[in-house]
Amino acid sequence: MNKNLKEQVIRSSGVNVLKCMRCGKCSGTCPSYDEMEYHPHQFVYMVERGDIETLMNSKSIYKCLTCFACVDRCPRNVEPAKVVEAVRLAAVRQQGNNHMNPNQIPEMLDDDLPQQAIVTAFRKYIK
Amino acid sequence: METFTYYPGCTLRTKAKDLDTYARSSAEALGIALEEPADWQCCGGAYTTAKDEIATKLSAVRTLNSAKEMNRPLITVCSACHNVIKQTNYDIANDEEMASKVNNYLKLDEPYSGETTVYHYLEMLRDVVGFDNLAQKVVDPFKGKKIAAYYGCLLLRPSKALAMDDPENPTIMEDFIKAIGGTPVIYAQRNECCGGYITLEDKAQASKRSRAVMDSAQDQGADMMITACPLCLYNLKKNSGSELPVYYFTELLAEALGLKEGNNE
Amino acid sequence: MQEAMINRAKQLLADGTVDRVIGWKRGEFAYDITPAVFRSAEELDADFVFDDFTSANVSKYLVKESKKEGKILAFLKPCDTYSFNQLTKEHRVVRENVYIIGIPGGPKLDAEKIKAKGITGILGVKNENYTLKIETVYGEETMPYYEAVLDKCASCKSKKHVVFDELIGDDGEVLESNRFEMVEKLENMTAQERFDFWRDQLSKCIRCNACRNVCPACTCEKCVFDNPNSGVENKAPADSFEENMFHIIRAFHVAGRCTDCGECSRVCPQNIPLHLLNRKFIKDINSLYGEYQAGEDTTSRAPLNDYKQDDCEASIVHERGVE
Amino acid sequence: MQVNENKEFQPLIVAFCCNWCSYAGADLSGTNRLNYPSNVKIIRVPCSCRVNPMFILRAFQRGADGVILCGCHPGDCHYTSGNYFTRRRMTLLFSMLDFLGIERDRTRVEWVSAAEGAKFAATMNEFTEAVKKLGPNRRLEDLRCRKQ
Amino acid sequence: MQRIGVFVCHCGTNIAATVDVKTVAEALGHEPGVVISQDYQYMCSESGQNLVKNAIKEHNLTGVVVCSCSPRMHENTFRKAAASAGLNPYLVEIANIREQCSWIHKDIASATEKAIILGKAAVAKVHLNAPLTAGESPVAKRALVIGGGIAGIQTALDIAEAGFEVDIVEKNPTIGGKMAQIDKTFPTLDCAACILTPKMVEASQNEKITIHSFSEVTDVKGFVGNFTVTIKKKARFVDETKCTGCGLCTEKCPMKKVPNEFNMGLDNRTAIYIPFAQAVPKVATIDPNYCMMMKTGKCGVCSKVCSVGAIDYKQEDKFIEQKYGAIVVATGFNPIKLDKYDEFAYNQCPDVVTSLELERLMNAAGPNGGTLLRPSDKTHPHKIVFVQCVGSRCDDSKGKPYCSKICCMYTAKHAMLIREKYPDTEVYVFYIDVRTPGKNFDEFYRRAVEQYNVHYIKGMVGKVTPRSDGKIDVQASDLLANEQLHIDADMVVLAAAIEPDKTARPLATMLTTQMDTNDFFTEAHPKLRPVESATAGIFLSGACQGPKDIPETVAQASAAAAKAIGLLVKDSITCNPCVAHSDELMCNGCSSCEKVCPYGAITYTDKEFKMPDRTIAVRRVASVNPAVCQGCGACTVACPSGAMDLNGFSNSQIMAEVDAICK
Repeated sequence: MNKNLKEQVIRSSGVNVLKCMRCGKCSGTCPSYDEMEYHPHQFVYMVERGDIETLMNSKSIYKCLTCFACVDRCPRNVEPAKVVEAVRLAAVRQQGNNHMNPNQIPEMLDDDLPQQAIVTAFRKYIK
Repeated sequence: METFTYYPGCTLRTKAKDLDTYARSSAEALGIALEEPADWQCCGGAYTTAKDEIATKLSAVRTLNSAKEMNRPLITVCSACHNVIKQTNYDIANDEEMASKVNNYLKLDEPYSGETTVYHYLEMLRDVVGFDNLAQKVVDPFKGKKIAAYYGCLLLRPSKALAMDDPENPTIMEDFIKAIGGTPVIYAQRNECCGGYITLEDKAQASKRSRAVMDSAQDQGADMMITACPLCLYNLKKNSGSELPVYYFTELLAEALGLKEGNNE
Repeated sequence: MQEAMINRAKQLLADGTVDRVIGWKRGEFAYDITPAVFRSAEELDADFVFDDFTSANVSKYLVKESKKEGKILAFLKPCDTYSFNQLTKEHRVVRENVYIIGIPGGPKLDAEKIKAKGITGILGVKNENYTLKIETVYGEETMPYYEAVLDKCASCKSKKHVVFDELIGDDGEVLESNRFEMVEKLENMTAQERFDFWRDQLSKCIRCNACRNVCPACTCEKCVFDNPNSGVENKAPADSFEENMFHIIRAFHVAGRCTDCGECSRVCPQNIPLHLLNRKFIKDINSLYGEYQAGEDTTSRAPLNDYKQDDCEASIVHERGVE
Repeated sequence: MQVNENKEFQPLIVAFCCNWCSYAGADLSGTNRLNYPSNVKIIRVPCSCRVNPMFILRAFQRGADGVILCGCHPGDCHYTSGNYFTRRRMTLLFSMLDFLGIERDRTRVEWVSAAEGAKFAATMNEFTEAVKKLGPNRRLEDLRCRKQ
Repeated sequence: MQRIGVFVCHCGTNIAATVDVKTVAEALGHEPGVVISQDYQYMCSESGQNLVKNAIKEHNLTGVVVCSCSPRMHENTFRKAAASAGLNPYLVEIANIREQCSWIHKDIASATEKAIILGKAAVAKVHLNAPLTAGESPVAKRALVIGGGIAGIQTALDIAEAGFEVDIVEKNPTIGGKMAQIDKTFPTLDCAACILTPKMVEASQNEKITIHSFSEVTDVKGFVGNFTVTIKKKARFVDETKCTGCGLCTEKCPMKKVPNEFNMGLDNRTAIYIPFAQAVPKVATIDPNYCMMMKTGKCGVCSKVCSVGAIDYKQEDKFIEQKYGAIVVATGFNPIKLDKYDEFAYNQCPDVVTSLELERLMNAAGPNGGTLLRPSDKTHPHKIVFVQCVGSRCDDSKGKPYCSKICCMYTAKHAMLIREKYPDTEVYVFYIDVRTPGKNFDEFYRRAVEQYNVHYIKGMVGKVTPRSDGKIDVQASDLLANEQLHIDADMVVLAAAIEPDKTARPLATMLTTQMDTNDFFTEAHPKLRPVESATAGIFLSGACQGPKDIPETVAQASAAAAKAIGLLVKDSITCNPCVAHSDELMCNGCSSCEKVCPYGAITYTDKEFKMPDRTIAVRRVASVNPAVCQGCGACTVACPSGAMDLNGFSNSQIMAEVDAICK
């Protein structure tokens, strides 16, 4: 349990994790569920428990599509995607923890790829 | 002629020129003038919901503030830009702390606090032009075409901020399809994510998601699909492995209005 | 006009439609026109006056007159019809006992404004191309017509008769008036400035009760200020509080019932702009609860006897305007 | 109230409370031992709509520095609609006092339910502080009633 | 000359610890008119009360002030004590020096000072108190029950049983309510119709009960014991007294494409219809929105085939007025609309249904004659997914904040019935929690799991995707397996939240009763007075007060009936004497007071007055019916002349308090 990290994630996300009633609808609706090691409802619960580092070290934080399905469909207005985002930021803000390296980019490109994909990746994975 | 401030966004300048040119020519034909603010910047492509992320929100605020200074509503057409700008605007208007932090950075003449109205191009068609009016201006209707509207995640959610349509039961694109003479196809995956954001990082997932969307539309008998998002278009075409054609909605709009030939240099 | 009114009044007396007429007659001076009851053609011929100084609202007299036996003819200007309607709504007049002839409204003239130009000994006036020619015992004088118009007429709200049995002349329209300008100006002052303004004005009050007596909404059987049991009985203001108190309570008691006829300010011998208090209430009511014109009809609910579930909270006073 | 040169100004606050909600709410803050200043004196009325503007002016006349009116929340009035009338009356009265240059913070309407003991205490603390800041009521006082 | 006694209570140390009670008693002893001022340990105790009583007798007191706890606590105690000593009870005033003084202040000096001021205010007020006598008003020996579901029927039967007349007003053409639509009931699985329809018949045959079906309450005036209610009998275009319910008209009616609301729109009925076979009253009703005769003037088949000539196309709404002593509200509930939750594809796929629709699909009298078939293609479903808590337990904007209470049990029932009848059908239930408090309830749910092999999965459905092959892809989380599931279902059943009927809110306004933010009626006390509303004479029965299952509804219905009977057996009730009254000499007759009176207690009469000049003037003046007035005082402020005043809280009394406080 890391109290500082927990507080930071809660502040940064603006989410009140205590509103969660553990229905699991976020994980029921998540399109990236199978790609994730920890699922949306687990993010909410683990943040409540203060188990942030486990989440920060998991690839799950890069699998969220930020599609807000969980945010819109949560019956309790918990907004799990905002929790995921806050944990991801806590991770990439640490020195040398950029998830993506600009040098990798050119090999990923093809002619049709809109640059919005690259902009987004930088915005989300790099500090 | 009514004039709006128009924000094209970076992708519409490069890979999604079609989305832009057809939007402009159609607007003109519908009696709407679109004026770009002089100094817009890329919106960032993805909205950072974190409350302690300020710098990443500034470019969107600058655009919103330009529109405020031009004293007109702001129109966007790219779903991603729309989502970023509208969420930014919502948070600035509703989160005082964030607004004051942003204004501290920007040092504007007058602080920005969410005054600008942001419309998506589709909302402009619905609320300013009116779908009934649009239908009357159509010269080349898509008669008998079964068209699937793809909203994706960006146009509708988070519904609190976007407030464009019912997030689970949207009708705006279907009404648009009816206006241009086509038959809308309702399919359950129309408001699910195509996985576009992850396409750089995880092709497999992007392809799984886009496939699910395309399959659902095809399964309900769609002949073609329309979208407002360059990244969705790319992903659905490139990664789904499906043959179903995907177009920007503005392309169909221009075609229905009889403008397509003239603009295809 | 005067002649047409007299002729019609005579006819109605003759055919028995009415047995008396309420109109106006001249007092000591040419501009001193006061309401009077006429019972015969002779009396009408002798004393009935209707001219540019005839501004008094006769509605209030009908509270008593309409309860007497027989029917009375009343000549009502557009603004007077609003007062009459409001009194009907409050069951203060008996509509069936009044035969109403709607007559054209002002603008009427303010003798004080003419006198303020140093013109005295007024015998009569004539409006020629918006120049007022004043016949005086010292010869003819002139002044711009609009400078002599009564304040209440200058911000006239309506030329329409909301109740009548017949009309002499044409009916008019509800006007777009600028009557809230001064209220707005005051609202935009600071609290201290407003306080100073009103202290200056209300301290002039000599409690002559002219405002209360002329007001067509002030028709209580017994006024709270005259009632030793009301707890606020108060015949003459002893200090600034009582000056304030009288005018606040008076304005509050007529809030939502005042038709903005402007008589209170017209008759105030101290020239206190009392109508601004009433207009403040009217303006608040219009902006907070929807447009409402007292006296426009006889059935609608007065704003203070009505509510909506989503009315604004009283804290709105704290949220707007200048402190 | 005593205006002692040496002492901090202690405003006199008159609170009109409706019997069914706010008076019960005030009782509840007592039951829960929630403190608020003794400057506040409560007058019980059956409903907030019983409060005549004359009572409020009377309180100011006799030396009150602030008057607060508490009633059931809109929609919860024991008499169904009383507080709706109160709301309109007080809005207009306060607006008029404001128009005459009387400080806005001397008057207030607050809806306090029978269950909101904490809100009652908080409201009284807040209101007393606000009136304290304004100092003694000078713009609407009756000099004859001023205390030595 | 007033002779006032002041009694200061210590309340043990509750008051005495922070308020110097001796000083208070001493100070108040010097107030004008006070002849005795005492303090005592416990004023509310018997010896304390005797102190007051003896003082009243000994000093011949004209008024009593008790400085003690809140008047809400002991005002009545001291009023009774005064009355027993021969003093009018309304000459007693309480100064609240406990809840509003000793309990909130810590400083003894300022608390004592405040207690004295509060005492002075009470003394000032009691100087002006007038003796009041509580009047009595008669009780009309008839009850009105609004709503003819199981709650209303049970209440009506119980009241009739006690020998009182009861009227049931039901807005639909038949009584029976939701229970009539239900197939089986939990946890016994007996058929709902078998236990409900005998009660419906009993109600219709009981000579004390009058059923106004297809009717609505449009106006309520009056007060406890004396309500006057206007009931609109909506035109059904069939003469109820003639129609025999033979049903020939419904067979012959050519307009057969009207969505059948009794079957939740899952099949069609005719334009002239009887909702179901056991309807009470069994009378046909014409739906004017569909009837060809009413719309085009061409048809008239029903009129031709009706052998008793009951059809009347020209029938109009009828209004009847009736006096009642008590009113019982039993307006019930409805499932919510599911438009907001289309991730479950309710609007996209006919095979996604609500639980109430499933009841009809399974009911022998339902659209499929009791065989469970998919609405889309009338085939047997082999895999059914149930989703719990759709719209219940939500945050503000997302749905209802409360648990709908009945869904867990009826879902277990549905699952069990399906597994029983169609063992080849797999049933999945996605749940958040399974809530089964109630006799034999959890055992029932366990049976569904253990005996019938229903798959209960802890988790929630997140997305439903109908496919063209007729299957429905249900994507959901299985929280215990930590998996996301995809189930190829044939049907999806949504346990929609329930909400109060939409007619309840306007009715509450008419009845001057309170509602919570969810539009459930508020009970007078959540624990101790659960079936009474805060408005005297109005009682609550069934789901209009909160979500309830059938046994609870019936229990509450009988409880409401008992309360109503308790009122109806009285010949008269005592009224509150603290009511408004008008001084005719000052009244303007302007009607302002009447406009703000929520009870319609004010009427006007023309009265003759002798004028000072000896003439007679007729004036319109207000008079207050003291039995109707509840004493809010709204009229006293609306009255510009101050003619209207309130007993017990008069203008002069309140001003005296203000003066005493501000002195």
